[in-house]
Amino acid sequence: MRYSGFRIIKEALTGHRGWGPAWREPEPKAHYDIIVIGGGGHGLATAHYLASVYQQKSVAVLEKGWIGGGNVGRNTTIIRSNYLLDGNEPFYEFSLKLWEGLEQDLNYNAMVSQRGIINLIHSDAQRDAFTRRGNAMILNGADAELLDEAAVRREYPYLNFRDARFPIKGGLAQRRGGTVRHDAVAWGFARAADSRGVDIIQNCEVTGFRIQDGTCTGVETSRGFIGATKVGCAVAGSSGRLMAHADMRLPIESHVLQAFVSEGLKPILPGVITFGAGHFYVSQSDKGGLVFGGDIDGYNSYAQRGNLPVVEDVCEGGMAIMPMIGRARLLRMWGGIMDMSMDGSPIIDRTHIDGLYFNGGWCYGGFKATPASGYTFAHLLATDTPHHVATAYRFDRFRTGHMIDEKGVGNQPNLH
Amino acid sequence: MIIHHPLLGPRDASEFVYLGAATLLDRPDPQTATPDDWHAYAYLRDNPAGPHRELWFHEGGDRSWLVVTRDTTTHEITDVALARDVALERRK
Amino acid sequence: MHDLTAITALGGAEARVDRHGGVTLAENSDLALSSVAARLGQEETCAENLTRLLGAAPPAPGKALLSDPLSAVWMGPDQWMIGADYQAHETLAQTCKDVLKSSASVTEQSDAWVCFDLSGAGIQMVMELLCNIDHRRMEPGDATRTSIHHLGCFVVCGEPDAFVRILGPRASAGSLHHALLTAMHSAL
Amino acid sequence: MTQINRLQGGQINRDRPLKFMFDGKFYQGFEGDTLASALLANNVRLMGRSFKYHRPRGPLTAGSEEPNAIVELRGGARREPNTRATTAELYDGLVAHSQNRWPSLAFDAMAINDRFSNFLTAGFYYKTFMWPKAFWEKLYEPIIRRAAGLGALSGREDPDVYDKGFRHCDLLIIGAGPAGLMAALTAGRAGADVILADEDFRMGGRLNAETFEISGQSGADWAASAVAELSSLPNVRLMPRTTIIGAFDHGIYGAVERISDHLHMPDADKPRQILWRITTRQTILCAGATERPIAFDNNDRPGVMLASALRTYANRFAATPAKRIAIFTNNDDGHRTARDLQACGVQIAAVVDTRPDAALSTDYQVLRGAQVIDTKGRLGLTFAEVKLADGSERTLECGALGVSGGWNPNVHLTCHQRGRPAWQDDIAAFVPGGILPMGMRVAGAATGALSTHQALVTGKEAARKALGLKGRAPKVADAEDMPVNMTPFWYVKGTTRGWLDQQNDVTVKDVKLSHQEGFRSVEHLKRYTTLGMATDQGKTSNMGGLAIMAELAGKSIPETGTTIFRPPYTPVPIGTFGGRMRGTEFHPTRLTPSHNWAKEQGAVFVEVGNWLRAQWFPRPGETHWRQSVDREVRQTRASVGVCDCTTLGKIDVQGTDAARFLNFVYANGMAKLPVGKTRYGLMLREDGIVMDDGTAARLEEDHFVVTTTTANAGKVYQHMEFVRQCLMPDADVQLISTTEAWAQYAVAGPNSRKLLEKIVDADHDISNDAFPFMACANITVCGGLRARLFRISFSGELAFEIAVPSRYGDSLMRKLMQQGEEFGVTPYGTEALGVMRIEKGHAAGNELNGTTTALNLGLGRMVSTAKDTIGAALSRRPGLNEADALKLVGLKPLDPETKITAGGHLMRADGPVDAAHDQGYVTSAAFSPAMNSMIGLALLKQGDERLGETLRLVSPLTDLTISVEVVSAHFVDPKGERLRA
Repeated sequence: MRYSGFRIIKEALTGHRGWGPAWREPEPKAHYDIIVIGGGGHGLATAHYLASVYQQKSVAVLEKGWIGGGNVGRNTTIIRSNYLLDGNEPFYEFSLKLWEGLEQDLNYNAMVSQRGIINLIHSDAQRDAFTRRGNAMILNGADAELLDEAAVRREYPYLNFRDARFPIKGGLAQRRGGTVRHDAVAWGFARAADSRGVDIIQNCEVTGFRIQDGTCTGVETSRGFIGATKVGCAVAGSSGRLMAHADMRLPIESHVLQAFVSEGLKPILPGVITFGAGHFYVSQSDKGGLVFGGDIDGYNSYAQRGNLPVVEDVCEGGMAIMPMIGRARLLRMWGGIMDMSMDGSPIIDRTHIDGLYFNGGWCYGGFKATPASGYTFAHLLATDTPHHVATAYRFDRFRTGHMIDEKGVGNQPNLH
Repeated sequence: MIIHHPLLGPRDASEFVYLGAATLLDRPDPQTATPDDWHAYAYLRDNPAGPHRELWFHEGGDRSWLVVTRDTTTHEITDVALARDVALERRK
Repeated sequence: MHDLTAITALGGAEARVDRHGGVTLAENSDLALSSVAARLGQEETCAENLTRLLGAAPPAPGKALLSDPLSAVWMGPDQWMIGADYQAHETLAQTCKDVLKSSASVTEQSDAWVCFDLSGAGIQMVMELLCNIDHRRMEPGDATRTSIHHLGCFVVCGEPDAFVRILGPRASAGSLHHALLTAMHSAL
Repeated sequence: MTQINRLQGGQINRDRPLKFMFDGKFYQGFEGDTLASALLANNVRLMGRSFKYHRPRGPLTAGSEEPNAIVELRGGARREPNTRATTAELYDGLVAHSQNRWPSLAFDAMAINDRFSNFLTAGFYYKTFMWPKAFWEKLYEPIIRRAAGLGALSGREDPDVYDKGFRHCDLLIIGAGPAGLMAALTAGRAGADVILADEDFRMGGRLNAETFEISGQSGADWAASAVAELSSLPNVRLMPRTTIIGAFDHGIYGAVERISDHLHMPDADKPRQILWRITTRQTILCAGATERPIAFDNNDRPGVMLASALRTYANRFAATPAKRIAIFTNNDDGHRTARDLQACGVQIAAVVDTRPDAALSTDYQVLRGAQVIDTKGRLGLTFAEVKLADGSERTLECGALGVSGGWNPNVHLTCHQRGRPAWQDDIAAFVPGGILPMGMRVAGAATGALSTHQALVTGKEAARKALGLKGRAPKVADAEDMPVNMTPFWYVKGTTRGWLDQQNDVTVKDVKLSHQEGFRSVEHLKRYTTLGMATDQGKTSNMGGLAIMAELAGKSIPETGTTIFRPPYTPVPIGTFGGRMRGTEFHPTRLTPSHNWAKEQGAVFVEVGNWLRAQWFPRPGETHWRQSVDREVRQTRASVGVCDCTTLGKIDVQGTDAARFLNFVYANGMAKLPVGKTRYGLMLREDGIVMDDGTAARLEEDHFVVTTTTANAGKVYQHMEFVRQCLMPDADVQLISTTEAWAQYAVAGPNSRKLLEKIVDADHDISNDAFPFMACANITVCGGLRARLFRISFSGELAFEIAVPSRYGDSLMRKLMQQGEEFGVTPYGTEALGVMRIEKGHAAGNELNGTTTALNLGLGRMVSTAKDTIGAALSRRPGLNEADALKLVGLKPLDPETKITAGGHLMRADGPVDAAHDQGYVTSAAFSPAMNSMIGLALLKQGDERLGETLRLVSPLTDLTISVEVVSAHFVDPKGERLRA
């Protein structure tokens, strides 16, 4: 069923009886050409592009709980492509372009809102680094703009220009960056994939892989064995747990990232602001809540909850850079499990087991990558060759020394 | 969180800095190590959902490195030892 | 005698004193400090030598030895901070070396720290706004290193709710002083 | 206006009348009132508008679970949006405004949404606003955003301050109702170290709101005497106005104490609120229970309230929303409200009881087996439509309707560590279950035991268990022990616009649609309909939605599940979490020993990490920073300059294995460094990337002093401790930082030796022969002061670094300036320092960016292959040693006037300009007085083989394209003759 304004009016006048389920609740079949494990943003996007772009007819998504219940439903909704390194920037710019056409592609309003993002600059060295990055963005076909202090002040007069410990000296802006209604991304991809025949199977937990002489032939699940020609894993924070079933150790640690939302407020923040001398970034949702976050707690965790020191650290950053939010109340805090990789960049690659493919290591940058991650993973699953914007995301880059380390902090995941 | 320091008793975790898995104590022997050994040491992790032996540095305290055994699903801490003692133990 | 003049950690010629609500915050610029770390395998000799130097056994973990002329605070495993009156012991480190010889590594620390003495009833209410230690349970001679407004400090209890000594990083003396004074005005 | 709805009695202080203003109108209340109770007493029921449909709303509750009566409190920079009128303590001069309405609360133009509610169902916005594409940002979204949101921020800096604090106790008791008070008395009398916290400004919980007695005393009086006894115990700390917001790991609780919210403004130097981090061994949760409403058409009109709230307003605040009130209940508790109100002189229109077998009353009419099916009244309730057991309908005239759907235990904190609550059938509610947070017990109504007697008993028992008290327990005072007689009743069949989440306007119809469209898990329901996402966090709405979803799915409520409870229990100002760490106090400031002196010179300072360093020293007549910096560079290279480099990290390394240790930590050899010599040291991370560089000076056989860059001091010290304790546990090495112990100054320039000879005591020969390049020594200066001297050079000139105890640093700087006058000595700041190191081709922060290898920096040969060092093995990976690896080079613009931009990218002179053809990037750039031209350092593919090549430097970001020549990075004195002079 197509969604549209006219449809809403029609339904409104007929008691909304016509709305059907956004997706079916099918029973798992005995065998699929491709099984995607993980009903989060990346898994559902992968299924959508497998069905729509790569014409795959036999695809299933297996989700241990409810779709969209993982990080796609617990993030700070920011999209951007302001990356520095060759291995990353083309991929994220591809993703941003997919965002720009996503709603029409999905016939689902995910509220993609290009309200702009500004990374604040507080030192000359930071300006040099952001200049290099901004140039890399432009040279890769993205947009970037260097702002001086006055320009930042014009757009955000209530930032702390008065007595900041680390004065604002400018910012690197990406106008095409912005925010998206995160839950709607999962639902939109799910509905679109389902409409093309993808089986989305919820409450179906993968408990093992069936591997016969080096080839993966299917998965054991809480709902029985399901055969597959190819199996793609896109389970973010659960990557370590899942791949252990295939006796794989990954260059990944799972960490908790907390995020926060304030009570609903009348519009005051037009875009996304990132503090350059502390852990704080913030935007305002269409409902009016200030959505903000900072840094991971810093220790391995699967608990989906964090602790006070980081809450305080993030709010200290907020008060330091934007002291007008002091009387806004923090309404909810939650934690997501981040698959922090060893160089801060993701992996989209085949494994050493035939028929088994992996997508993970998104750290806390996974949401903005959702469409491109799905698209390129679908490409890999369908063609067995890496998509040209994702060629660097190999497993063996740590062995060969081709790390993609945006932050330059080395093989310590909690620093990325 | 609260970490029970072997010498100082219960201390708030915010006094500590986290490094990672305690396997970082097992640096390969440069005489015999293969590139695979170095790759595994520096880059591969068990990342278990459950008990995890990990390194914490008491930066805001006595500057001891500790090996903490903590459940990554409940955050419950079941054992804490001075990393130096653990490292010496392994040499035996 | 050299012709350079010293300034205090807060940058004054004289140590600063502030009073509020019955509590006194005094910068103590007359403290000589020296760290002593036992050499590997020399732990016992070092402890013996320190006992001679201090006139008592060196303090256990989490403890301080409040004695004259030399005092001591436990810093880490087999490591202590020795303190004394600066005027009388400007070369405290040398004194320690002479006694400890090859049994320990000695490092002058006098000017690595700023020292603040908080005294008067009510300091517990001040301290609970500053750091995460249970001041109500601190006894004379309890010493712990903790963080005050992101600054790693030693907190030594002289007398419960009457006297506490705080050692903080010298370069941040101003920030630490501001934090202590603000807490005094807030709590009292 | 007079308080026409003010009743007799109550716990308000009639001797303290308070004047306040709501929406520009003055009213009077009393000390002990909340804003809501005072407004009700003044016959004001309309206090707000709902989020989506802008429906008129009055208070539903009398507590922190309030969804409707939220206002903008105070004004100016202190404006507090979304403040619950039901918990806002009244103070003299209080000013509040209604919010989310235009032009006025009584007439809100946006109420038009209500007319179109049929189109604005759950999730409608996901289905439209997609065409044309560009219209979303330009048209639809701005309209939606303007309509959304509730209150408005002032947009001005919060003028109040906030504190953070830390408390410790044996037993934390959360909630000071009958259970909490009993637990506190039991533990307090036993001498335990107890903290009793309650969110209310008056301890006692429901005891203040009920009329029943405890051993002959009124509940309120019993509570007051209990509080009196507790405050007399030195081992008990009472924390009223304190909300426990979250249960965190290992017995740590977040608590927010409202110090000044009940005052016109905070007293001088006093905080508005304090965030306490309470660490406790044991906890007893006595959070009580929250009554839940029943959904029926138009159950959201001002005047429709929870029955228990009506009781609270009447008994505690002596206020009532109306003089004639009806009750709608599915349990006996509803009748208690009727009795209490009647006793206060309020007329009871009728008690509508859904239970056919409900007990009748002689005092008021009971309509058994009946249901309220609709209400009337534009801005406030006037009539309730009742469907009687026989199917006939009847209209009740009433100004308020008390609704009682049963009680939900407040299990929130038991679930903050993701424990799941358990279902209890007899009260049809979730009770604490699963694994509770470490050391937590639950007592009172929070357990599902809803009588006062049970509260006292469980409170006492929980305390005894927590403290392991033995022996016979004292008997608790006698109190009511009424059983809970309730028959679950969630919503009136056939209702569509029966509200569940009143603030977010989620109705029964929305839950049905959610189910119809396949959003059936609790998480989907919540996210699709926004049920429970409002500022009240669904305290009164989640259960209803859950029950309806369960019914639709044909499952039981526990099967359907429960949403996860997350902190904070009630919303917390962001400023409270920020505490004092804002403005200039956000991070501590580190000052160098010469700071005061530099300030006197009018130096311009710059943040370097937490340090403040002199950036340059303007002289009279200099109008541009470049003039100052160029002068400082020229003067230093021509004669002598002094720079405070105390900020460089200094680590004292001692022990018989110190040399072996450093030989392992540094990539280059340190073992054979002779005593009295200094050596440049390159430190790698284990992954083979450069971590830091610095110098190591060997003062004695077993004593080194190493320096680190300013930025990496902490990181390197930590890394060295890791190596010492974890990788070399059997080595005899001791480490300690001496960064701040020594004031260290670089004295650079051809006349630096001459200047120092006037400072260094005569018995120390610092001639070139006696004290050559890279020498170091312990010396004395100025007549006997212990000092350290290093002959090292960052500037490329003949240079020394001299260190004295920090307290003498200020004095030494003044001395150097005074003694240097004859040479025209100049102080120089970080800019000149940077210029000279770029002229010299020294890598610094911009080059050591965490991705560069020794090879990249032209230091490949320093990585010893003869020994095992940190990072050596992994630095040999092919990816880090490719033929076209980046190499550090110098750049000169063909036209010396043009500017070089750090961060610019390098392209072939003739090739295309895009990422695919990127040749490298400019790391640092400066104007070089020595070259009289802009110069730069760059990392360039195969750079070492491309000297003399002309490249294009492009910086589209700053709109710059110039031609540059690749040159050696050593612009000045490439042979290094000066520094050896």
